[in-house]
Amino acid sequence: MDKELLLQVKNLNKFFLLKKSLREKNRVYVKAVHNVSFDVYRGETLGIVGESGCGKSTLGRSILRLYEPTSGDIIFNNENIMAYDATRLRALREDMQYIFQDPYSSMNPKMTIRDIIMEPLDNFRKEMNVKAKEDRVAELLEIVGLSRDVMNRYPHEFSGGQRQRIVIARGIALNPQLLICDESVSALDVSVQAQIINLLQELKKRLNLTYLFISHDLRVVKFISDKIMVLYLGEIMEIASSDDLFAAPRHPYTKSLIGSISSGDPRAKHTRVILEGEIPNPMNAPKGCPFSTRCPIATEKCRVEKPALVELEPDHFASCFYV
Amino acid sequence: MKPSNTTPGSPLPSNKKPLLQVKDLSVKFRTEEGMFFAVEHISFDLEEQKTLAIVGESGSGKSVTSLAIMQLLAENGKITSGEIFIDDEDILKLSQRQVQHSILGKKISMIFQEPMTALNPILKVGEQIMETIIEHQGASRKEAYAIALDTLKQVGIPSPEQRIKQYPHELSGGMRQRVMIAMGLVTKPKIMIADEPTTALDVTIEAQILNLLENLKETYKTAILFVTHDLNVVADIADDVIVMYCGEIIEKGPVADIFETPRHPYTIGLLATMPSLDNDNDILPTIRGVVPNITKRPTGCYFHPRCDHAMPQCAQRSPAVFQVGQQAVKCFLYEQDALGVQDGPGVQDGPGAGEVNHG
Amino acid sequence: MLKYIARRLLLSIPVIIGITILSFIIMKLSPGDPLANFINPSISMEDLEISRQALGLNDPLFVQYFKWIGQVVRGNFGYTYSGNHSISGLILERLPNTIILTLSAFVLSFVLGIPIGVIAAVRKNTRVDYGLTFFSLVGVAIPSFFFGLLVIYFFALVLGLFPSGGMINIRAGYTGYAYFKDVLHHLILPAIVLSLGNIASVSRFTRSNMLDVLKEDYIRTAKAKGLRNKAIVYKHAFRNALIPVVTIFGLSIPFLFSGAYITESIFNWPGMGQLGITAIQNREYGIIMALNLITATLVLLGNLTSDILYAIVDPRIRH
Amino acid sequence: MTLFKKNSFYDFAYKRFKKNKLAVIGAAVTLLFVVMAIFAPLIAPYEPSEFFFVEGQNVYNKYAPPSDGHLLGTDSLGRDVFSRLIYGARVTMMVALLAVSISTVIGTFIGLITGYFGKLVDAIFMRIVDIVISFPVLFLLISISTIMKPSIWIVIFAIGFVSWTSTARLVRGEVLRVKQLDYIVAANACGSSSLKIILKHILPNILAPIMVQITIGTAQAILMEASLSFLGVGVQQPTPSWGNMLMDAQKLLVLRDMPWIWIPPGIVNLLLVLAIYFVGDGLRDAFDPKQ
Repeated sequence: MDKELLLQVKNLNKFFLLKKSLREKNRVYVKAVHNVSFDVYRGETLGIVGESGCGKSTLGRSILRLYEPTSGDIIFNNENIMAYDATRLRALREDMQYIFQDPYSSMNPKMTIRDIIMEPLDNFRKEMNVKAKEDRVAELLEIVGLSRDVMNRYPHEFSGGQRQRIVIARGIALNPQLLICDESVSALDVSVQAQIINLLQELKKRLNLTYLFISHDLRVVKFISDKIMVLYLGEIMEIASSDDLFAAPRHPYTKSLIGSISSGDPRAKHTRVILEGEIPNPMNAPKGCPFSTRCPIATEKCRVEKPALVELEPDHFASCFYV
Repeated sequence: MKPSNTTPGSPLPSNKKPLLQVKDLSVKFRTEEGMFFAVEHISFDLEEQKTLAIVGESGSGKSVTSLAIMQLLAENGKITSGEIFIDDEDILKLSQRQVQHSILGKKISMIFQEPMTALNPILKVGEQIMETIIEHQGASRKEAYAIALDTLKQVGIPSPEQRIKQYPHELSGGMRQRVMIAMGLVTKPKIMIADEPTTALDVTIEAQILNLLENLKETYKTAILFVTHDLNVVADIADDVIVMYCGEIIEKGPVADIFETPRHPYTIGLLATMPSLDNDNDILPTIRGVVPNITKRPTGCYFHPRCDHAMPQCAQRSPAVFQVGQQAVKCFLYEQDALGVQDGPGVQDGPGAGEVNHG
Repeated sequence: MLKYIARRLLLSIPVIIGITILSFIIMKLSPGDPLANFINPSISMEDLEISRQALGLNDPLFVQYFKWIGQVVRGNFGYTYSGNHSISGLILERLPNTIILTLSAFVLSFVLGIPIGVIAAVRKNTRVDYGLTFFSLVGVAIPSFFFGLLVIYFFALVLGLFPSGGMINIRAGYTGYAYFKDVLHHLILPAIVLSLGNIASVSRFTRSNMLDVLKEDYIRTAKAKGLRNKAIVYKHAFRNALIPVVTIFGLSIPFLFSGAYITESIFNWPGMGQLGITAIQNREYGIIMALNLITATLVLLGNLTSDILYAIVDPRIRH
Repeated sequence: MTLFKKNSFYDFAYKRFKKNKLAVIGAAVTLLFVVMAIFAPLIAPYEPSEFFFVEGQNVYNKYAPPSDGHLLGTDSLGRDVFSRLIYGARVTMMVALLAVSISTVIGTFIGLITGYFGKLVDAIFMRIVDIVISFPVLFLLISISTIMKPSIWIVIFAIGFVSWTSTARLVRGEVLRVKQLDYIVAANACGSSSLKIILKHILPNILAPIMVQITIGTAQAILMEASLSFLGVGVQQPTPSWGNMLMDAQKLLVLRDMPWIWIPPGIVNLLLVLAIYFVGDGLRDAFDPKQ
């Protein structure tokens, strides 16, 4: 199978200025996304996993340029969208969509479901008349497993899972190529979470979608992704295919992360690996390897020097001196 | 064993006296559309040094149960029936002052999900720990300070001499939860309720806190009522499990039995929907439909509209509770074969985990 | 903390400048020529022009502004048209009286307003709450001049308990403690009238803050610890509810100065407000502008104090 | 019957409002005053500026106590107090409503712009707000009224231009709160323009607090107008206003012996403002079910 490159992120940086100062050296930045590069092929799901403050949501939003990246290149369909002006950027929204974590706050509570799903159509399908748009909304609702009767109702009349379906309907309204799902199932109950995961899987096949799936939940990411990227304090620790990553994690952080989740089996109690210490405040991120403060195998070198992301095996990258 | 209308006491025959006994507890909530049950006729026991997990999805009444025990229900919530025994004393019969004086913080303490909002932002953490000691043990400030410092050490807070003088916002999420735990343990209560204590935390921190709770349970000889939605956490920490759905206990039993042979179709479905690390299917098993809103619960068994094994009677009346082995199940499927018979929809030949309503 | 104060001070510099510019513009927009009042029919146009030059009235506006500001910084606000009194002298004479009145009202508003709000919140949805809430609403809704007149009518004219106006009994010529007692006797009614609206808003604000705080998670934690109600309400809830109340320390200062205009004129209290009213009647723009500038500055200082206090009581800002 | 689209936010708010007795009474009283203001010529027995004479003499019937002919007596110029009271409602409401319209439009506009675009625009406008609020409202009003010849229009504009700051601060705060919600980012992500986001997503979601602010602002404008008129720099004689009807009460004689001249306008003023506050509180509770 020929793999077609859809998205290429090169050395992406997003720094937030935290303390203003006239002198550059006095300014304090939070490096939310630091030198991140990766490729996504069409039809693939890339899982982005990490703990709070690892920059996974910032990364997702920066790719859409909802946040303006500090530097780097984002090449989408062979075009560098960093060079886009506001108009072209808006046009790009047709091809890239975003689905949020909280289905309760991602819909305008004063709008009906019809208007919510119709909004992208209003923006991009000016040639469609109201009737055609309404038909499209009904079609979308059916695709996500809701009936067209819900059109005139308001978001608060739905449960979390139903809302997430509506949000997904809005997300696929323009037939995007790339869907960025930012913790899209995290706020849902377990039984509903499974429904939505299945829906996403089904849509991916049906509409030939490519996903960036951002989550803190390793199980979910493992289930849904073809390839997984592990972030820590804004930097890539490891990228590998989903199977490789879980079968043979290379980076000590990935190892502890996988070890720290429960087996889900009461007979196998106390098998969790306890990673000591806490995630450093991103404001005072360590100089060398960001994981060096907690890493069981860290040496002096790790504390002063940043390891590069190296390809250990085909398509398996990690950034650690000791792998 | 004869079916009873309410959930029976401990499923485990035991000569230990339960520390906490909840009998036939019901809680109603007033909404704009009227009064509704948030918790209906639930009963359970918590024994010394055991961890009992209450697991359920949102709206299952698991948090309401724990708040009702602490008598911390919101203004629109009310206990409408039932008894709550702590040390053979029905605390619902005590005055508010008596509960404050001799129960809360002394015999039973509680830790919450969001350590950020659960700590008072303008009081130093030391003060917040000390006040409980001073209130319940009549200690002097100096004594209280020493105890607080010691407890902070116990919960693994580095350089407690400095932390004790800090405000909650100066601590990380994990440290704050440790402070909460220290606050709950400082008076050495026999019972601790932990309401989703790790839900707001990162995975690596969650592992630390769960580990800490297990260790402290040994040191302090505390029984824990652990409220959570996360079955993985339950598998790790619980001795016994209560599964709640729509304000009712639908299944109850030792953790190993529940995970190995779940009986209630809801429990079966719930366990099956968890994505597991070694399952590589394309599609997850699911439970169809959604949890009904508190104001729109169906008749009969609350689960029947979502249940693949629903029978006509399920829509008409609420099933009784049947004892199957160590487990108590509130489902008609076990009516005939109550008491230890294995041919219900168990994993072996019934609606096994893998078969639950794909897609 | 020091940095925070410094930042606040820095931010108030443009505001001070803005205040003086606005004051200056209003003064310049005032109708009529400041010299018009002195026009002696015998003075020739040439002489008038010379005095205009002398007074700098022909300079470009910004030059006039800087000259004026130069004077103002030295505390010189010029002279009145009629009688040629020094404006700063007039104001200085009145300023203490206004401060006595507003300060008493300020203290009253918080000493009464905060407890009323706390009691109403703790007794939420009881008769006590409804009564206090209704009282607060009436306090906010009643026109202060009408309330002042009612108070004079009942307490001074009908019951004869208090004097109907003025600050001292001039004829008695009291000194020392008797003087103090006499001022206090005159002060009670106007201070009540001036503070009523403020008591009402402070209590409403305190009540709603208290109610918000009582719903916070940490109150639930305090209850779970088995603390007494008193400790829950005062140690945990009240202290948190008080933090936003500090912000209205500053906001109530302009409110009280505004109110002083009316209260002073109804009660013949010899303060700046009364001076202002007379100035309006006599079109003494110099006085009006000086009053504006002084009060605006006082208000700014009040807001600044209030911000700093806020930072002191709230550890989240302090750090 | 519902006034609003079923299950919409306003439908729920309306239902909650209807349950609040005080708010409903407040709304009814306010409506009564509105009707009184609109139909003043039909209700008032006389013209507001009509002078009455002592029967058979060429002398004004000044300070006449209440009687059948003059329900609330006459004032210092022999005019019917009752009729002036009713026409006064007209003046009061017109001033208040127009002033509030001005302050709401300015305040909302500035609040939206500063809150949404932030940065320099925000910094500049917020300093301007700081400057304006540093002047006690009445001081500013008096200054404005002294510069320009007092008239109803000056009063309206003065109140409007002085009181926009609270609306602007409120709107700015609300915009900042709403702006960070996911549905705003979502609207941006599906290609909606800034104008559309402001008008379709932000404004409808901050309308509730603005409506509460309008109500409270109206009550405050009524009080400001009354104070100005009472001090003689607001609505001028012979136009009746509840504020200037009380001017006479500054005379000890009137205050002590002729309560009919000053108590009724004071009472109606209090009643109307109180009623509007009840409505405002009711709206706030109806819009915010958490309370």
